[in-house]
This record gives sequence, C-alpha cells and structure tokens, in this order.
Amino acid sequence: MDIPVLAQIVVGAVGAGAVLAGLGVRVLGPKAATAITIAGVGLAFLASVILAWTYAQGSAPQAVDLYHWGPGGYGMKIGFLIDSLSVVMMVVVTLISLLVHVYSIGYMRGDPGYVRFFAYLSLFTLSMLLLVMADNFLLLFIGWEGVGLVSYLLIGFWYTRARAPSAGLKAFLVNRLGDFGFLLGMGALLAGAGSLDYATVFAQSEALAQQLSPFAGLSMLSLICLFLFVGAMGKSAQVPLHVWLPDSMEGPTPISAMIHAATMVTAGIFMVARLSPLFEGSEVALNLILVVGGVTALSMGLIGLVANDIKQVIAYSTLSQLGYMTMALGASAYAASIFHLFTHAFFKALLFLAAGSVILAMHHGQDIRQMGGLARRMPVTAATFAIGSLALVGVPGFAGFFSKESIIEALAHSDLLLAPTAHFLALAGVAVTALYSLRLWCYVFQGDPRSAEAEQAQEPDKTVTVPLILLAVLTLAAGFGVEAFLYGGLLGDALVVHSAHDTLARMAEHWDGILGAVLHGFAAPAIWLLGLSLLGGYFLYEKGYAAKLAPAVSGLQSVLLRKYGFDMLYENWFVRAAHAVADACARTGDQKMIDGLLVNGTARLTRRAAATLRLVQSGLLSHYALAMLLGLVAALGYLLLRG
Amino acid sequence: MSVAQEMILMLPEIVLVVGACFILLCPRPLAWPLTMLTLAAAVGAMLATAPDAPILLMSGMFERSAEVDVLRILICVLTVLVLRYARGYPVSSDRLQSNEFYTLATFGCVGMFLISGAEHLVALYMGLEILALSLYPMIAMVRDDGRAGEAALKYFVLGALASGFLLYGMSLMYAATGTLHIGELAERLGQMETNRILLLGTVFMLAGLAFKLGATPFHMWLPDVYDGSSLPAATYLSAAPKIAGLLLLLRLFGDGLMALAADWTTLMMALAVLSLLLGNLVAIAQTRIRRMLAYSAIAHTGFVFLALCAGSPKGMGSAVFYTLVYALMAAGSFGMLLLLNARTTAEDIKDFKGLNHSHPWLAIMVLILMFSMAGVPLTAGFYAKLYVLQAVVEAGLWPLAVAAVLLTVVGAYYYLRIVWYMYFEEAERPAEPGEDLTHVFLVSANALVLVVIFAVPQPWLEMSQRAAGVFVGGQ
Amino acid sequence: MAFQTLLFYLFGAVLLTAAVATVTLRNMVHAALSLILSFFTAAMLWMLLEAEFLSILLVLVYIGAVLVLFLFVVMMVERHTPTIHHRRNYRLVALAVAGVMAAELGAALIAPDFVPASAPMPAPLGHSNTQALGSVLYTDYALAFEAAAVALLVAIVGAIALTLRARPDHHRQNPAQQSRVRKQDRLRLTDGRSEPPC
Amino acid sequence: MLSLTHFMLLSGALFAIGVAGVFVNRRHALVLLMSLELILLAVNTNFIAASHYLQDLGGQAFALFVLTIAAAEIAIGLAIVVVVFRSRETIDAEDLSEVRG
Amino acid sequence: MSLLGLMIWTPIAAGFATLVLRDPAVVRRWSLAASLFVFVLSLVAVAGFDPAAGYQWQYQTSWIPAFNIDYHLGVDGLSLPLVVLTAFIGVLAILTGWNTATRHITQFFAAFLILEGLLIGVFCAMDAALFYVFFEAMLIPMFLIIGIWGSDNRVYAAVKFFLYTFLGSVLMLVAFVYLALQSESFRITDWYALPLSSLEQTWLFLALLLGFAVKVPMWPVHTWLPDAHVEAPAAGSVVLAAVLLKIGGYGLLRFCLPVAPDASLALDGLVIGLSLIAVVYIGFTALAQTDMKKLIAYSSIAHMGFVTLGLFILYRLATETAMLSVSGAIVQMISHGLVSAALFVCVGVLYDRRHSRNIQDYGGVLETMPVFGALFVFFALANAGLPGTSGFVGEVMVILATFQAGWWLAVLAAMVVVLGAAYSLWMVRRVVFGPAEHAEVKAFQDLSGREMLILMALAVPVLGVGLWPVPLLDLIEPSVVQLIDQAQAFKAGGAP
Repeated sequence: MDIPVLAQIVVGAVGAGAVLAGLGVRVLGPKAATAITIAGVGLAFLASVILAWTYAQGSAPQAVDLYHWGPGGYGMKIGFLIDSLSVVMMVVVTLISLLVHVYSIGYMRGDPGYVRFFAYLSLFTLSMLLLVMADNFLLLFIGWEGVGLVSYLLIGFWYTRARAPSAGLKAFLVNRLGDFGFLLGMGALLAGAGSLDYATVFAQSEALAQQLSPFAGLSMLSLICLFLFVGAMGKSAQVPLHVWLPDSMEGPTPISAMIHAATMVTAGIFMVARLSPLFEGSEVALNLILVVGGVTALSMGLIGLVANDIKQVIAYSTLSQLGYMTMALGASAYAASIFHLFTHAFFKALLFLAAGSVILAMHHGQDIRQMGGLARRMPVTAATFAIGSLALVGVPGFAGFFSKESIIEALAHSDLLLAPTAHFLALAGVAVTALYSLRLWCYVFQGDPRSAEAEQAQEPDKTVTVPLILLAVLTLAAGFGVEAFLYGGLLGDALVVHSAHDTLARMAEHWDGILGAVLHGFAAPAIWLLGLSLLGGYFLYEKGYAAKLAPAVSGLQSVLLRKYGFDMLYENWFVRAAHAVADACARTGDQKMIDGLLVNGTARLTRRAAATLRLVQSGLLSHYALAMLLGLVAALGYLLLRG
Repeated sequence: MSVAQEMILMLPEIVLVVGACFILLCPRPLAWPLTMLTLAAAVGAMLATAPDAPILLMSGMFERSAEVDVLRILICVLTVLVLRYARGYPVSSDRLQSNEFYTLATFGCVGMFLISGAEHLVALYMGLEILALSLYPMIAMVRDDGRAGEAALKYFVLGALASGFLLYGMSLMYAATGTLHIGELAERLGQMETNRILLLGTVFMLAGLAFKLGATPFHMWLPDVYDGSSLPAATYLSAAPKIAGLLLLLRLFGDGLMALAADWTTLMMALAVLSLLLGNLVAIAQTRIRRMLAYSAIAHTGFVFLALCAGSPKGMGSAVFYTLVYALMAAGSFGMLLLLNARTTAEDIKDFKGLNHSHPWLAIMVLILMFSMAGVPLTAGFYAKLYVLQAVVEAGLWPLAVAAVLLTVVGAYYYLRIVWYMYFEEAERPAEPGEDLTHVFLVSANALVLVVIFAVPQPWLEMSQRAAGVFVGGQ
Repeated sequence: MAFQTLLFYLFGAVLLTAAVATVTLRNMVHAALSLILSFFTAAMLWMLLEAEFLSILLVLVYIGAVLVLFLFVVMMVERHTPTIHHRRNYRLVALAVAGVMAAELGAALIAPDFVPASAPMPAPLGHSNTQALGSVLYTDYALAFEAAAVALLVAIVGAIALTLRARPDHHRQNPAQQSRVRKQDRLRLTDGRSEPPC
Repeated sequence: MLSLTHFMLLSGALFAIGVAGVFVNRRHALVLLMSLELILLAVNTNFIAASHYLQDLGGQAFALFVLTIAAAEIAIGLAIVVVVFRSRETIDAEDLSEVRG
Repeated sequence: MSLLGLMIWTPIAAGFATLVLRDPAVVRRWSLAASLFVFVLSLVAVAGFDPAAGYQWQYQTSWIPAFNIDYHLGVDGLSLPLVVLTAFIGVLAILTGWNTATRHITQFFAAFLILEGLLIGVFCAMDAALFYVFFEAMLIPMFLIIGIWGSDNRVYAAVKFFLYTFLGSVLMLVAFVYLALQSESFRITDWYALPLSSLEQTWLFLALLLGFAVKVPMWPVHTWLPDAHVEAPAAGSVVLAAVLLKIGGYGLLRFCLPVAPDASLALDGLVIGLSLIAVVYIGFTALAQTDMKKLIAYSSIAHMGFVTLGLFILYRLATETAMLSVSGAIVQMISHGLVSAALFVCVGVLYDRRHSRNIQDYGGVLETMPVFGALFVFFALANAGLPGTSGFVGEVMVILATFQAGWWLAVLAAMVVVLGAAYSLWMVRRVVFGPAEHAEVKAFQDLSGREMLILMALAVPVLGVGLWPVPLLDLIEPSVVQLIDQAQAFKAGGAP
C-alpha cells in the first residue's frame, strides 16, 4: 500500500473510533465501545508499523495533503508530512495508545464513564497523531490544542470530585500560556516567512536568521524559536510552566501513563525536533533550551525525593526526564532527544501502569507510606516496575541507559555557552533519579505492609498485567534501538543539524556498538554517580537512615515539599493578581467609571438639569414676561454689538 | 379682477365666517353637525375655487394658491379631528360642547386661513388676532376651574405682550421701509442697506412669532396653557395653530425679511438650540402627560426653527413637512389622551401603565405616536427629522445638526418612558378609555397615517416643498 | 415750528409721566385715571402728526368706551386689593433688564445709519384726514376691515361666553315648557291623609 | 425741528414703560392690562408718526385696526380677569401660580 | 417582490399576523413556519449566489425621489453570510422562546418575527437611508423584548439599550446626511467613489464609528450590553448576541473603511487600541463576573474586539495578510454569532430550571444533565477558541495577521488565548463540573427535545466552520478583496 493511503488509514481509523464512541456515548455499551476504539487504534497501529517498516527501508518523505483549511497561500491546510520522524512518533503513539486501551479495559471496569473514557482516549490519539503527522504549523497547532483539550477532559474525568476539574482547568490554562507563545511564534512566522507550511518555512530559515526582529539584537528566527519554545515549555511542562503536570495526576492512571508520560508531554520535544531546521539557526534559543531543560531535570527530580503520592513521584520523574530530552534538544542532539522520548515512553508508561496496578490493588490508595511489601503480593507488577525503574535510572543495558547516556555525552560535546552548566545539571540529575527511584521502590515493594490494603493487595487481572509485561519487554528492547536512532539514520533527513553544533556526529566518531556502549557506560562518570547514589539510597531508604537524616536537611525538605513555591507564587501572586485586575476592571472600571460616572452620571446630570430648569417655570406671570424680555434684550444686544 | 371673482376666491373664508355665525345661533344639538358641515364646505369651496397659479386678491392683501390650500385643507382636517376627539370629553362638558366653543373653533380657522394667505402685514396681524381672540376664551372656558382661568390669563397677557412686540417690530419696519405689503417689503429690503431700525424691527417681530410657536425663551406660556386649560382646548391649540404659526413665520421671514436672513438666522439658531435644550430636558422631569407634551412641543418647535435657520427653500420645505407631521402627532397624542380621559381622569404619565395589557391596540397606537415623536424610523417623525437635518447640513450648519440630534436622544427618553409604562409596567389602576369606536378609529387612523407617510413620503414631501415654494417664490 | 416742538415736549413729558404713574400707582383707580391721561396726551400728539381722525377716535371711542370699562372692572374688584410682597432681588433684576432694553432701544433708534424721511409739508387746507382714511379703508383695506369685524364678533362671543353664566339661583322662564305643561304635572290628587315627611 | 426720530424715541420710551409694567410690578392683573394698553399706544404712535413722515396712509390704517383689536382684546382680557376673579377670589398675579413646573 | 424583499417582509408580515391569530399554540407554529420559510429562502439565496459576481439578488426601485432615496436591496459576500446567520438564528430564537413568555405570548413572537425581518433588512440594504431605517427600527422590537419579557431590572436595561444605540445612530445619521448631500445619492456604492477631504473624512469617520462602535460594542461604549443581555429573555439574548452585534461590525466594513479610507488609515490606531482594550480589559472584566449571562456578554465584547481589530489592522499589513485578517474578522462575526447564541441558549436552559443566572447557584450540573453538560462544555470551548470549532478560525487568522503589524499588538491580542479559556472554562468548571451540592440542581431534568434540537443545530455549524472553513472563506473572498481595495483607495492623497 502506498504511503498516503496508510497515513489516511492511521488517522481515519482512530478518528472513526473516536467519533463513533463519542457520538454513541449514550447508546453504546462498554463492550461495543471498547471494540470500536481498540479496533480503530489497532488498525492505526498496524498501518503505522507498515509505514515504519517502509521508512526503515528508506522511503522519501512524503506530503499528504487532504484539504485546504484556511485561505490559500499560507499553508493553512489539513495535510500530513510522512517521514521517518513522524513515523516513529506514530508508532510510539499508536502502540502506547493501544496498550493503554487494553489496560483500561480492566482499570476502568465498572466506571460509569467507561465509554466516555474510551472515546476520550481515541480522541486523544487522533489529536496526537495529527500533531505528529502535520506538515504545517496550523495542523500542528490544531493537534497541539486537541491533546490539551483531551488532557483537560481526562484530568477532570471524575468531574464530581472536588479537585479533578480544578486540576484540569489548571492544566489547560497553563498549557494555554504556552499556546500563547506558540501562537505568537506562528504569527512571527507568518510575518517573517509568509507561510505556515513546514517546507516553505524551513527553506527560508536562512533568510529568517538574517532578518531582524523588533527586539534589538535578536534575529527574527530567534524570536520565532523563542516564542515556539514557550509553547513547548507549556506542553512539555518545563520550569516554570511545569506546575500543571503533578496536579494532572488527578486523572485516571492510564491517562497519566499515556498522556502525561508517554505522549502529550513529549509533544513539545517532538515539536522542537520537528522544527530543528529553525532551531538550529538560533543559538540563543538553543542556550535557553539547554538551561531550561537542565533546571527542570534537576529541580523536579529533587521534588520526587519528597513526594509521597506514588503517581506524583512518577510525575516528577517524568518532569525530570522531560528536562533531559529538552537538554538534548538544546545540544542539537535531536535524535538523542527523540530516542529518549522513545524509550521514556515505554518505561514511563510501564511505571505508570504498574503504579496503576498498585493503586488498583490498594483500592485507589496512592500514598506510598501506606504501602510496603507489595513485591511479594504482586510479583508481576513488582517485576515490571523494577524493570521500568532500572530503565529510568539508566542502569547500563537498560533502555534509559542508552538514551540518557547519549544525552549526557551530547551535552559534554556541545560547544554552546551554557552546555557545561547543562552537563553538570544532567549529571546531578542522574544521582537524584537514582535516589527517588530507589526510595519509591523501597516504600512500595520492600519492607512490611503499612496498611490493611497493602496486606490484602492482589495482583489485578490479565488486561492489566499483559500490557505491563508487554511494556516491560518493550522497555528492555527499546534501548537497543540506539544505534538506529542516533547513528543509523533512522530519523533520516527529518532532523537538520547545523554542522557547527552537530554533537551526535562527534559522538559517532567514537561509537563502537551497543556492547561497547554498555561497557563504556561503566566507565562514564554518570554511572559512577549512579552507583554511588544507589548505594546511598540503599542505606537511606532500605536501612532507614532517611528518617534520622531528615531533621538535618529539614530546610531543604521544606523547600522541596513546597515545590520551590511555584504553586504558591502562581496562586498567591499571579492568580490573585489576575483576580484583582479583573475586579478592578469590572467594579472600578466598568461599574464605577464607565457606567457609574459616564453613563449613569450623564443620566443623573440630565435629570438634575431637568429638575433645576423646571423651577424656571415658576408659574409666575412676571417671571414669564421677564424671560421673554431677557430673550429680547439678548437678541438686541447681540445684533447691536455685532454692529 | 372683479369683486365677484375676488369673492369667489375668498369663498372658503366667507363660508367659514357665515358658518360660524350659524353655529352660534343654531339649536345646541345642531352645533356639532353644523361645524362639521361648515368645515367640509370650506374644504369643498377651496377645492372648487382653487386657482391654477398663486393669485393676489383684495388689493394685494391676500394670496390664494393651490399649494397653500393643501395646508389649509389640512388645517380643516385637523380641526375636524380634534373637535371629534374633544366630543368624548365629559368634564364640564356642557360648555365645551356648546355652540360658543364650536363657533370659536371655526373662527380660529378663519384666523388661520387669513394667516395662510396674508400678503400684507395688516392682514397678517388681523388673522393672528382672530386666532388669538378665539383661543383665549376657549382656554378659559371651563370657568369654574381656577387653573383654566389662570392659564388663560397668562396666555392672554403674554400673548398680548408678544403681539405688542410683533406690532412694534412691524411699525419699525414700516418706518424704515415705508410699506406694509410683504412683497414690497422684501423688494425694498433687497435694495436697502441694513440699518439698526431694521434689525430692531426684525428682533421684535421674531420675538412675537417665537412666542406664537413657543420657542424658548418665549415659550413660558405653553406648558401652563397646555396643562391648565381644558383638554379639548389644549388639543385644539396643539395641532392646527402650529401650522398657522409656521406659515406666519414663513410669510414674514421666508418672504418679507428674506433679505435680512443673515441676521435672523443667527437668532433662530439660538432659539432652536435653546428650545431643543429646554424642551427636551424639562420634559424629562414631568409627571403629567400634558405638560410633557407641552415641553415636547417646545422641543419640536426648536426643530422647526432649526430648519428655518438653514435659510434656504429646502429649509422652508423641511419646516413645513416637520410641522405637518408634528401637528398630526400632536393631534394623535391629544386624541389618545382624550380617549383615556373619556370616563375617568387619566392625566398622569403613570396612567399609561399597563395599557398594553388591557388595551394592546391602543398601546400600539401610542407606541407609534411616541416613536414618531422621537423620530425613530417606520414613522413619519423620522423623515421630518431627516429632512430638517438635510437642510441644516446643506447650509453648512452641521454643528447645529449634531447638537440637535444629541438633544433628540435626550428627548427620546421621555417618549420611551411612556412606552415602557405601557408595556413594561403593571397598571396601578385599570385604564378606562372611552368606548367610542369612531374615536378609536380616528385616533388609530391618525397614528397609522404616520406610518403611511413613512412608507410613501414622496407626495407629502413634494407638497411641503411646493407650499414652501409659494412663500419663497420671490427669490 | 418751534411751537410744535414745544408742544411735543410738553405732551411727551406728560405722556411719559402719566404712563409711569399708570404702572406704579398702587391705587387702581388712580392708575386707571393716569392711563386715561396718557391716552389723552397721546391723542394730542397724534393731532400734531395730522392724524386727526384717529386722534378723535382715540378720545371718543377708546377713552369713552374701553377705558371706562376698565374703570368699571377696577371698581368691581377694587375691594380685593392684593397685598404687595415684592422680592427685592427680583425687582432689581427686572428693573435692570428693563433699563437695558430701554438703552438698547434708544441706541438703536438714534441709529446713525437710519435716515428718516424729512418732515413733510403740512397738509393743505381742506384736506380731510377722515376722508382719506375712509377711502383706503373701504378699498385697499377692505379685507382687514372685514377681518376687524370678525375679530370684534369673536371678542363679543368670547367675552359673553366667559362672563355670562346661568346661575342655578337665577330663575328664567321657558315659554315652550310652560305651554307644554299638562294637568297631571301640576295636579296631584291625594287621599287627604297627611303624608309622612320624606 | 421735529423729526421722525423724536416720535420714535418717545414711543420707544412709552413702549419700554409699558413692557416694564408687565413684569417689574407683579401686582394686579389689571395693571398688566393697562401696561398692554400702553404698549399698543406706543405702537400706534409709531405707526402714525411713520405714516405722517412717509406721507402714506397705510400706517394710520394699521393704527386704526390696532385700536380695534386692542378694544377687542381688552374685552376678552377683562372677561378673563372676571372669570379668574370669580373662581379664585383674587387677581393677584403672584397668587396665580398654581399651574407651573 | 424580490427574494431579499420576501425575506425581509415575510417575517414582518407574519409578525403582524400573529397579533391577529391570538391562540398561542397556533402562533408558535405559525412563527416557526414563517422563520423556517425565511431560512429556506436564505439558503436559496446562497445556492444562487456567485461569489465572484459582486452584489446579487438586487432589487431597486425609487422610493423617495425628493431625497434620492431608493428601495435598493442586494447582497454580496460580506452580507450574505450574515443574512443566512440571521435567518438561522431567527428560527432558533423562535424555538428558544417557545415557552419563555407567560404573558403577551402573541406579541412575543410578533416582536421576534418583526425583529428578524428588520435585521435581514439591515444586511440587505444597499441604500444608506434604507439601512438606517432598518438599523434603527430594529431597536423598537428589541426594546420591547427586553422590557416586556426581561427579568427584574429590565426597564433600566431596555432604556439603556435604546438610548445608547440611539445616541450612536443619530450622529451616524448626520454623517449619512452629509454624505448624501455630497454625493446626491444615498446609494452606498456611490459613496465609495465620493471624493472627500481628510478633514471631512475624519469627522465622518468618527460619527460613523460612534454609531457602529456602540453596536459592536467597543470599549468604552459597551456597558449597555451586559445589562441588556442579563435582563433580556434567553431568546432575546440569542438574537442580540448573534445578530445585533454583527450589525456594528458590518457597518464598519460597509461604511467606515470604504467611505473614509484616509480617516480609517489615520485613525486606525484608535480602533485598534480600543479593540485591544476590549480583548484584554474586557477579558479581565469577564473573569470577575458572577452572573453567567454577564460573563458571556463580556466575552462577546472581547470577541467582537477581534472583529474590529481584524478589520482595522489591515492598513498595517501587506495586502496578502490583510486578506487574512479581514476574512478572519468576518469569520469571527459568524462564529461569534453561533457560539454566543449557543451559550445564551445554554444559560437559558439552566435558567428555566433554576431561575437563577448566578454561577454560585449551580455546580455539578453534569451529574443530572450529562447531555446538556457536554454541549455546554463544547460551546464554552468553542468560545475559548479551541481548534476544530468555529471560534478558533477567526481568532487565529486575526492574531496571526496582527503580528505583522506589530509584535506587541499580537501579544495583547493573543492574550485572548489565555483569558478566553480562563473565563469560559472557569465558568464551566463552577457550573458544570464538581459535585452537585444544590438540591435544585440534583433535581434537574436533562434537555428536552426542543432544547436539544436548538443546541445541536448550533453545534453542527460551529463544528463545520471549525473543521472546514474554506466554503465560507470562498464565499466571502471576492468581496473581501474588493473591500480591501476600497479601503485602500485613498481619496485625499494618502494620510492627512
């Protein structure tokens, strides 16, 4: 089958599933809905795999235009760009989606919103596919907003809970802040390049780099990239727009796995990678990306050390890992970033689903202090969780190792101004990752059960465990794609790297195969750090030194518990300020000034004038005559004086 | 021209005078039909004797023209209309439906007829005084009501004062130009340099006429007279005499004093703006319908003066059209008021409350009248304003136009108030309008004519332009 | 000529004095009499202007009829002389306005740009002002003349309508009713017993 | 030498007194009527003077009609005064301010 | 009678006929039939419309020769969509008000039908006097609708509505009169070619702007709108938001831009500034509202800000981009017509059940009214400009184009992305989501068939325009091109 047809099948199948399930929310039974959506996603997955296989053979990128969306001439169209990058993403998306669909059969069983949930899932998959397949910014933005929407709906899925809808709103609004930047970036693009079509825009990246932006010393290209990166920060939850992600854990766990770990949050990463021809032209943007990524990677990891909600811990870990991906982008190691995205998708989905399994077993309890000793009661979950964790911390041989190690190395090779800082942050992040992963493992699976639920925890049924196992296998396998991704040209021409900061090329010079990499890994400083941390973690958490140490670091702990005060800052300052401004506009501005003073004031004045003038009509004849005389005298005077 | 021919051309006036005498003497029940007959006969006489071209009669004192005849017919129609409305008025009714009342009303028409054709200052003055002399007793006629007497006294004293102004102005004009004939006056003024005597005369004449029309600051009598007099008298006063007053203005200023337009237009602007301002503002503060209508009349007068300030034939035409429409609106409004007062007293604006609920048809008619007064489209009032604005803007006086329309917005408020009382509020006490179907029909027709004029305004506009053309024909 | 000028100033002074007295005297009768005086002097002035007919008319008709009517009404309401309560401020303003108006009138009337017609030759002997006036009155001013008749008629009708009142205590005969009366209207047969008071 | 201006000034003064009489003294309704008479007298004087100097009878004719109308007006005016007096028992202009606003 | 004439006069005649029919049940069906008929006619008009051929369905006859006023109807690509919108909303308004009126039921439907006819007239008029007649006459039925069938403070709102609009329109009338005198014609197209000096244009522009700005409404002459919306019955709000406000935007593009291009160029900063104030200031104001209708009303003002922004930014853009912004403005008008109408219907649905517009009186509506809740969320999202809904199309086009005119303009305009989402979704969060705490809410019945029909009928075009706006864009494109040409056909030799 040819590529356009396959691409349309991918989108069409998922779309049909979403629409059918969505329209049939009231009609369809759970089984029918499940069947429809899974069939759709499954078909899409198959098509994606075929596409991937085709591209693995080295097909040329192909544009698939469906129809013009906006006025002609701006590249506002519904059209797909099928190349190796989008195909990789399609596979990841459809695969994770498929697994989450399956997993959700068990996880969501009996929920009154079951069908709705599946419709949302499919809709999300559709949006994500549009996002990754788009061949122009407009469609990218449509998908971008689409995933934001579904994320909003899914976070607030249990709408009768008090907090879920608020978390959804928060997620949406913070995302919108990012979109604000994205939209401006698109505006700048349109102003600078006159088109929103990738190909057209990319072709002009040189020209844009020469063009001056309204800001002194900044090229148009940099401005565009900065604006677009703000969008990416929102979606990929980079500091300081990360605050929505931990809250989003209010949603059902499969959602956390799929949206808030594997796919949606990586949209920002994907976007930057997709737009590499632009970002390559702006060192300013790259430096910013480096430092934002670095700060996110380390600081969010640290919070993971103190969080007590199992999903929160994983969420902070996700933030931290997103930071790594971002750093990789900054170092122009787009392939490494995508590769980390790829591996992370699997191991983080695995971790989340495993956590979901734990949560199910705990009857929707999520506090890790209530758990303990679950390894014995839930062996499959524990084993898969362990595999995920190992991948996460980057133990040589596991998926995370390959991807993260590549990133760290790329950072080391980068010549950018802030690369050394980022490198340091990345290394520190490794240690932190190890610590919180170990802490989580110890709290959940080691030791004695700390609650009745933990004592009676049971392994969930197969729809839950099978995806876990599958994901575990994939996690183990994913790492071995490193060669293809980074050096084998799997991503082909989709990524453009300026020769001046082609870190991956420099790394390729001393790449000696996977085995070599593993062996090398043991010599890498990161791994030493990792080992040390694991050891430290063992003593801290397994041996219980953490509790003794706590008073000593209480200051740090409280900072971490408060999440560096971001939430406080936003809620106390930004939100409150917005409300104050809103109140000022509404009460003072509109009610008092415009309505009170101008509008009703005029009315009042008129009425008063009327009441006053009315007194002139005194009823006295002499007054009346005087008035006539006054008029006469005035007229005479006017005419006489005028001459 | 032979005396017989002249008498034939004067037939409408003669018919009216003779009719009025018969009305005075006939048995009481015959007074009303005889009045109608007389007015109808006058109209018939007018139609039968209409000249092809404007023609001067009675040694050049009087002008007959088909164009102005149309207005005179309208005066008759309005008189018939208001007299018919007034028939339903019950309070002290014996006097108000007496022979004297109808006689005076008919004589009033004689006065208006004279005004409409007068080509000579004496004739003009006589017409004016016949009208005024008929109005004074009509207003005072509800003898036991102190308010009516008070109103009549005020009207009389101030009216006589205004007549004094007018006469004094005329005497100065006469002294300066040596003629009393309006056509000659225009001619001589055209050949003269302006001097102060002329200016003085102009001011005094303008003051006298401004009083008749009720322009600020010569308006003070108007609210009190509308308010204090009997409703039938106020109704009579509100409609046809406005047309006569305008004709007076046109004759004197549009024709006689046209050469001094540069001077009097400025004064008229002041009158116009002041009238608009005061009329519209003070109307807001009123609680009695009649007083409100009185101030509204002042505001409308302001618009008429605005039209005249343009000092152009178009301005004159627009003034005529405006006055026609206004007279119709005023007649309709008072007719409605009389209908509402047929059985109980309903003089407060509040008495309109809930009218839509009890009498939706009447409410719609009032709505049409009020929106027409406010100058909102789908009613003739809109064109009246549009026409005036056109004339004013054409004369380059657009700041004046802006001021006028802004004050119109203020004015819209009190017309709206009546509408909202009718439609939005609950009645405080049930309305008891008269059940006289003819009256209802006439009032409705009166209101609907405003809509008809809106839909087909061309004949009316042409008529107004032509009528105005007769006055400024010398130009 | 000088004599005429002298007369003008004399009559003028009297006229204005009488006029001021008319509007200022508190006694109504005195005021009315002052008015009569001012009319008399005005008639004299008119005589100076060779308007003999009007001058005589003013004295005979106007003073003889109209002003006497005035006096009549003054007498009728005199017993109700109203109390006077001036407001000082108002009076000042009013006087000021009147003063300004007078000044303006004066300023305008002695306008340098107005050249009045020069004094005409005195009318020849035997010229009848009355005849001359009569001849225009019935020709050129026929319409006005008729209108004046109408105006007077209107005034009569109006004045009577206002003042004539059918009082309830005023008994009048109605011959028609009288002649139509029937026996049973007037006569009632009773059975002789006393009726209860109603 | 008497000129038209003399007469006009005289009648102007008379006119001013008459007008002032209407509004300066807010007294008796009858005074108002008298003031009106003075105004008309002034007007007539004006007309007659102009007529004389212009040698045109029109002014005198006008004055004649003004006289007629003045008489008619006074008849009506006095009738109104009587009506007011009957219903209100006063003709004090100051008391006649029931209708106002 | 021409097709357009039929569309104008059918509802008006039908409206007066209702006054005779009297039986409410008959009147309802009759009104629905009449409005449906008009809607069908509007579709016929679209079917027979050739976008490239300028004004079509023209009908011209002399009306008042004395004033050079013609009865001249016609539609082009700019007015036709608005005509269809009006006819469409006309049907929905009848349906929305099906059971609203408890008294004067026949008058209720009469008012709506007459209003519909007048509104269509506004968009079809090619003669300025005719335009003005419809423009102002429409105040009467709307005034009555707010005043008779509104809620507690209805009189204040109705009078405010009337006087505000009247104030704007009378100055516009003066401008019209001036133009008519200069060109000796009231035909709008004649005015386009009329040479005018910069000074003349400036005054004319300001007068016209005031008239239309009140209608749009633009800050600071907007305060009538929240009051009018709050007090009007749901059906009234629907028409008000969906169609009446569009007249303002339509007037700007029909009169201000082509008639006074130099002044538009010189004063575009003013309009742009006011539009941005509308977006930002009003956006914040909306955030502070506790009354749902007020909130939507303020959101309307903010969204209409994009219309004015999109129109007047054109002088600062290359022609290509100007196309984008002007088309965006027009699409935004249509979209806002649909979305705000839907939101007001939604509030009406809630109001019918709880008799409160206060956000605090709700919460957890989704629990008892899932279908309604879903639709409400959908329309709120459309209001927030979510891609795939019509709300996105116009907004994104305008914002994108604006950047070319100045980055900070775009920054301010793009704030709608955050603010729009904030007030729309915050309302949704408080009304629809969360636990149902009020007993009344717990007893809610989900949508009736009629309500469902209305909302679905609105959802379809909202989605349709959002997913595939090209047909609409194609319809308006030639007219937009022409408009931009006219707006740049400077008469006084460039900027004064």
